[in-house]
Amino acid sequence: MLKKLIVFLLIGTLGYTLAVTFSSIPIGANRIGSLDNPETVAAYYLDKSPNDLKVANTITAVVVNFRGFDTLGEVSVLFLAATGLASILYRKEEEEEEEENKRHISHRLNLPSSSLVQTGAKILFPLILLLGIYVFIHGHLTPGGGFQGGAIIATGFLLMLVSYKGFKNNHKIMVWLESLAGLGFVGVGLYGLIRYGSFLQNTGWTGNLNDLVSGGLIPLIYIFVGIKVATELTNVLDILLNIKSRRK
Amino acid sequence: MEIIAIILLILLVGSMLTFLIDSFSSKLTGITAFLFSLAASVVFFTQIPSGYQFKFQLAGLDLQWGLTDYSYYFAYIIFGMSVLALLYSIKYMEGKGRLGYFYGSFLLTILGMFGVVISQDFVSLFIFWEIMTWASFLLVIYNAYYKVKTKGVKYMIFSAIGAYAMLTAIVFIRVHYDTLLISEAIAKGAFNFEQYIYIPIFLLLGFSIKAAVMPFHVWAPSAYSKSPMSFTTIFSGAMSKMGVFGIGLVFTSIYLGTNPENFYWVRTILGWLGGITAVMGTIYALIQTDAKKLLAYSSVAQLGYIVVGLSTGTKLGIMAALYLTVIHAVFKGALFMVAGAVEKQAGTTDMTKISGLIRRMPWTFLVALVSIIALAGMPPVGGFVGKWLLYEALITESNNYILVVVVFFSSTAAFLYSYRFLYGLFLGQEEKDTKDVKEAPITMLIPMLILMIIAIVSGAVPGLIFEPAAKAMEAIGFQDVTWQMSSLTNLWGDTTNLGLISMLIGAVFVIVFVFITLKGYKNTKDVGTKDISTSGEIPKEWENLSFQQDFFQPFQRAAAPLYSMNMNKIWKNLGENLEAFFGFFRKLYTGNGQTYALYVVIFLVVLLLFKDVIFS
Amino acid sequence: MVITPVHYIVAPLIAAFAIPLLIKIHKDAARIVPGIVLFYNVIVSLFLMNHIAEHGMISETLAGWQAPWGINLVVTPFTGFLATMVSILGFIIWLYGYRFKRTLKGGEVKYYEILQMMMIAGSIGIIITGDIFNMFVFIEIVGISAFSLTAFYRSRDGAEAGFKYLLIGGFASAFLLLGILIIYTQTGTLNMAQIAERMPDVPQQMKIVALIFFLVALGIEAEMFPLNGWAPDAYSQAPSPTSATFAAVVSVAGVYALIRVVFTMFDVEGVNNYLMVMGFVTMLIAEIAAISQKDLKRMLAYSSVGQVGLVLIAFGIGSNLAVFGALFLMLNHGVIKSLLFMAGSYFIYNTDDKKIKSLNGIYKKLPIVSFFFALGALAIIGFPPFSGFWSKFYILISAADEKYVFLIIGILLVTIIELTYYLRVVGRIYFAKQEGEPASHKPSINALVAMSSLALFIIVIGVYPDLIMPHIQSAADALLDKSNYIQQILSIKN
Amino acid sequence: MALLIFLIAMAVILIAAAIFSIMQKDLLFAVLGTGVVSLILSVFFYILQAPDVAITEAAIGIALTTIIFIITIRNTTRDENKYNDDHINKFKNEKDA
Amino acid sequence: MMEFQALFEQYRDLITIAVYGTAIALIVIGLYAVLMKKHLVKIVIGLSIMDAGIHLLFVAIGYISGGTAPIFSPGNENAGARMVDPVPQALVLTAIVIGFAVTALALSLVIRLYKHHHTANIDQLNSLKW
Repeated sequence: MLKKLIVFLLIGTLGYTLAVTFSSIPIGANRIGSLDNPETVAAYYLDKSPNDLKVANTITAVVVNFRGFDTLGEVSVLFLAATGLASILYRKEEEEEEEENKRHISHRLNLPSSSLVQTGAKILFPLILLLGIYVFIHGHLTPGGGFQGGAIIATGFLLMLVSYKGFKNNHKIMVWLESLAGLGFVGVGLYGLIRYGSFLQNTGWTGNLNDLVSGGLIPLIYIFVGIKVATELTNVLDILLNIKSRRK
Repeated sequence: MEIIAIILLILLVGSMLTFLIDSFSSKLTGITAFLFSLAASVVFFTQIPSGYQFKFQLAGLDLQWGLTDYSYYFAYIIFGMSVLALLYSIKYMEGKGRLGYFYGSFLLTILGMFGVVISQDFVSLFIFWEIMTWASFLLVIYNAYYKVKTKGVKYMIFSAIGAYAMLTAIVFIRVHYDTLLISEAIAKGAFNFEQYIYIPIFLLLGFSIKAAVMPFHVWAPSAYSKSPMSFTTIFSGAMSKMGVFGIGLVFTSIYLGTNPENFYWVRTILGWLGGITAVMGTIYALIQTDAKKLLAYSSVAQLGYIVVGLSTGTKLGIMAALYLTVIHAVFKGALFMVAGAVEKQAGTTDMTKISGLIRRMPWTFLVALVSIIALAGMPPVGGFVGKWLLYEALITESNNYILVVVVFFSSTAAFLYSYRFLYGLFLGQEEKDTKDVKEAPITMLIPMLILMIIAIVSGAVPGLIFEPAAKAMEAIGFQDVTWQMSSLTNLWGDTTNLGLISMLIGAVFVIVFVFITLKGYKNTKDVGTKDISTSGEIPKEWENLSFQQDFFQPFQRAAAPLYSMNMNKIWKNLGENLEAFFGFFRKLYTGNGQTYALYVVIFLVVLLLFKDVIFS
Repeated sequence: MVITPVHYIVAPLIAAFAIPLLIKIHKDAARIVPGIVLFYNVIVSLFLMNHIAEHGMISETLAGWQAPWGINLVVTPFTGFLATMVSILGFIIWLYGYRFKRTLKGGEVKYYEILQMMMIAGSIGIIITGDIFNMFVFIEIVGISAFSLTAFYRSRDGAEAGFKYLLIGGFASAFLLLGILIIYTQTGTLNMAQIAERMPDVPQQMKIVALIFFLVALGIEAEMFPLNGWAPDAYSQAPSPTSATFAAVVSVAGVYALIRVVFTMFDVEGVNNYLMVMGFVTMLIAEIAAISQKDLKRMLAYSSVGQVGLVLIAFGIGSNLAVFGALFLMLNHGVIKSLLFMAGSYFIYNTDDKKIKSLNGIYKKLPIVSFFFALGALAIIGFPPFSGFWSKFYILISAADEKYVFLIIGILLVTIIELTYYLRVVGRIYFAKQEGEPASHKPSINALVAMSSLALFIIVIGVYPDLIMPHIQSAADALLDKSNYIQQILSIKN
Repeated sequence: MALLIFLIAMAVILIAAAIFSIMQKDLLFAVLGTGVVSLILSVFFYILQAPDVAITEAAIGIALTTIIFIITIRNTTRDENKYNDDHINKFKNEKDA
Repeated sequence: MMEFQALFEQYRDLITIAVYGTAIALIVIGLYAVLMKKHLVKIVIGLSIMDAGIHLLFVAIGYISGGTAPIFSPGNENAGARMVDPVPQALVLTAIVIGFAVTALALSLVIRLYKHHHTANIDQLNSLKW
């Protein structure tokens, strides 16, 4: 009880301090400043994104180009999380097989799935896949992009994994896609480094604002990011769904 | 390359080489180590003159090595004792394991000690001091660890306290006086107990721990007695003198100031600490049944005399201290070698288990006899001269009569344990199980005999030691020490003819001792020490009825209050309480992740609450 | 310039993404490729150090946008020094672990090596980045790898340690985000140099709140008490090369982040005292806790935390000399603690028990490893003539310059505690009665090479510190010369 | 005006859902509560002119996070007050039967 | 959405309080769960709620009165001056993905812990201590 009191006091104080602090940072105030002579990064980005990069979605421009290195890091975080997850939940293959033989039951998580669900999933899956691909291909034009598209695709795989007992990802293709997407991202970056002397630098050719093919290498990077995110997330789900959890 | 670096290199290479040789042939290690130390000594004594200096820069600091007459004096002790001890070790260590380790550390210790005396700046002094400390630590724990686990660590902890006290002083000398050279610091008055009083106090603490002054002496007896005897020779003979070296180097100079009476309290405190050390060391030595322990406590007591001598701050007193430094190294080295020989030949040094070795080890006995005479401060052997000078300094020059009484009491009591040592090991009835003990091998005897001869000669012709000692005193600022081959002039100009006094009194004692010896040698009746069948009681098997048990029982009863004041226990309690106290803080790491998270939030909130206090 | 700082990050990333493919070609690829990459990083380091020695600091623009607008990677003598140290130690740790992990199955090796390599690469990223949010991303890279590696062994309580680490690490990232957010609203930029430039205009109250969030978040990474509950658990449960990496690489990066934020970004009074006090408390509590540990790695872990506390004290003193000492100590700590973990790992490997009491007399089984351990123990306590002495000496001198008498006495008393427990272990290794079977696992040749190179460093630098001191000195100068940092970064044009 | 009420209501529901999800003893419902939190959060993001973030939060927060929570619950315990695996055994027995 | 912008102009304070209040409430609620709840899954839920609150704070701070989403869609090409701050949104995008990665890892650790210690109570996970 005492602990509860202390915790309440603590979080109360913390909340109060946060409230006091943020109350002097009003929402809606324009902190960007003038775009013509940018003082803040935001103004600079809003100025350069449509004019130099010809990318309509400024956020995409920021995520992929201005702060593309962050995104590279972020993709690696996801990759490392998948790797870490695999290493934590890894089981030696023999052990797995042995158990499989002994028990003859697959213990993968089975959410209740009727044939209705299965049929629905079958129909939805390509649509979701398509939606995801659309989202990341249009990342530089409309809201959305690699992460969103990748996550949507992963949701599609999740649907299939959950509704079909026997559904197995084609691991080989997944591994290839995963690696190649990552290498592609880095490769585009290296192209910038070699060609222009700056890692991830965009090409000089950028097209017109709001064209599908515009923004130089930005859509290409976002496609790689999309594939990478999709495969990593699917990987994570696949590992988690395949846990043979029950102890003997 | 500088010649001084070559000497250090010889010792270093020797250390590594012996370490490596051990894996090929453990017999060669001892000889190799001996040869290397001999080589180093030869190079040193032939190539390096006094007054040599070598300046260089390391780590952005100006360092300086060199030799004054004062450090030369100590270098004599170091190299002389090392060569003899290593010669002695060859046979003594035979058959024991890990010889490479032993000799490697031994040579490193020598390197450290040599480095200490050649250092003319505080940084190298500290570096070599630490090398000496940890190398000797390795030797202290050489014997089976599980017995000396606490002892070895105790030695190291005390040494570290001392060393770090020194380090604190050193960094503050650098800040306040902007120098790291010892001579400059002295010239600028860094040790005057005037301005930054913690500097000399910390430095003094560091040196006096190494010299095993009360109340920091507790590491010494166990460390001395538990290390291999051939090393204790060096340990007690030379290494503990490094503390004396430091005190002499740094503190005697303050007495030379314009008004020495200002620091009267320092001298008094130091003197009393030395005096108490002498008394306590002696008293504890009395009740030991192990000869090694007895000698160890006796070493503590002897260092007490030296500190008393230093504390007087007069010419005679410092001369006494320096003289005692050498002579103590000589006779205590010899005695530890004797103990080692007995241990090697008879298997133990427990005086309740063996006795009457005189017939089995006559040469060893002879060395023991002469050394004990020196230890007790009786003429004609060198110990007497030192003691005389000390008394004279105390009485005539510093008028500290109470201290005289204390020192006198302690030297008198020293007779008791000297007698016990001699009687317990060599005289008395012969035990049955020591019947086939043999005399020590020749390579062990030679160093013992050499030391014995030095002890005798220095008693007869004290001038041999006065000469370098007087030079050494000049080097630390005491000019015009008048001495002759057998006499010394005191403050009032009175000349004391020590040689003559020594001879006269000596003649009497020699007669007495020869008598005792002959009596002891002549066996009257072959009754074992534990044979008390005549008294009508049937002793149990485990009852140790040796006469060495409760040897000084009446005396012990008289001094009982002193024994209960056990410094060791105090330190031990302190340590245990500290650990228990630490355990409390350790419990902060509860192992519960949530608690850790709570700590984080508490810390955050505390920072947020007191943000205006912490960050202005 | 052929080699640019971005190679530090790109090379490991390519390797990490490609290893799943390469492993199909050759099954040892997972083991070898990280070594090649880490060695390449060493080359990059040396090249860059050489370059900045001639041409001054590098601020590499990424994606073609110059410094305040895009992300930039900065190699000053300071960051270059730390990056060099981290990459060299990373390579040595890889070398050590190369055959040690031979017992693992193929798949596990893949995971282990990728995570380990990325942890080192992420640490370098933290050090060289000039952008505060980018630093957050790298901290997360290091964090994710570290959580996973802590839980790597299933036979230990790794998952427990990993979960605690993750819980506290989650707090760290949350608070870091809050701090970044507040700073962003006040300055409108994420570039650290520009933030520093604009910091004087930020209202005091905002500045302090943001600073506190940074201090707590980065204090967690830097293992500051009372934020370091995770550290002993994580160190003790992780595979030994990883523990060495935690001590030599990750904590260095954590301290760097803290120092960069405190020294460069903010200009708040009192933070030096805060660092000093918290550093001292950290050191004291950690060493006190270490003295009664029964588990060897846990003891080493607490000792690491204690060393970091000493580093923080030195940074808190803040003078040029103190920073010099702190950097020297960071280097020494990295080297020596790696050596101790490496040697300790072989003890554990041979005893199948992490308890200190099972080390009795292991000297006979593993003479060389024992020697290295003893050397490391003496060096970390600060005995001359080993490298640890000089760093401690300079820290003490700098403290004395500022007349912190009690601080000096405190540091030395804590050192005595440290000495006590290290010597107990060394004593056991060499002198306790031996029980049990002779050695079954002799150290492999690569591990010996790794350990001897570290030992050589300890001795050589101990005897002749001038070899490394100019580099550390210029690193310290670079850290303290804040205005030059700001000016250089904001003025470098493409 | 209607929007304002909608907004306030959203905020209230959001907080309520968050409190529900940490107070609910049945972890499955608690997780669904976090799903609701994510859902409303993405609406907030949308209102605050951040469609990109809204889509991300919708895809990741609602779908993926919820499903991995559910997987975890199925692998551990569903009742917050039961920390051991009694009920899993029961669950398994049912399934095996 | 124009409607919201008008509304925001009118009820600026109220909306500020509502949004900030929600965000801070989420942070505090999440923190409470992390500090008080014993079940590991609940703790992870707490962490993710806390993250959600911080993300909301980011997006709220990026909002600019009268601004539109920072997308130069056709017909909106020169509206740069009337757009909300894109930077916090980009940062949140990164933070959300990272948060997901951390959550996934945390949950996998929970599963491992449960297999290893057969408990999901954080109080019982203290085999490593002192």
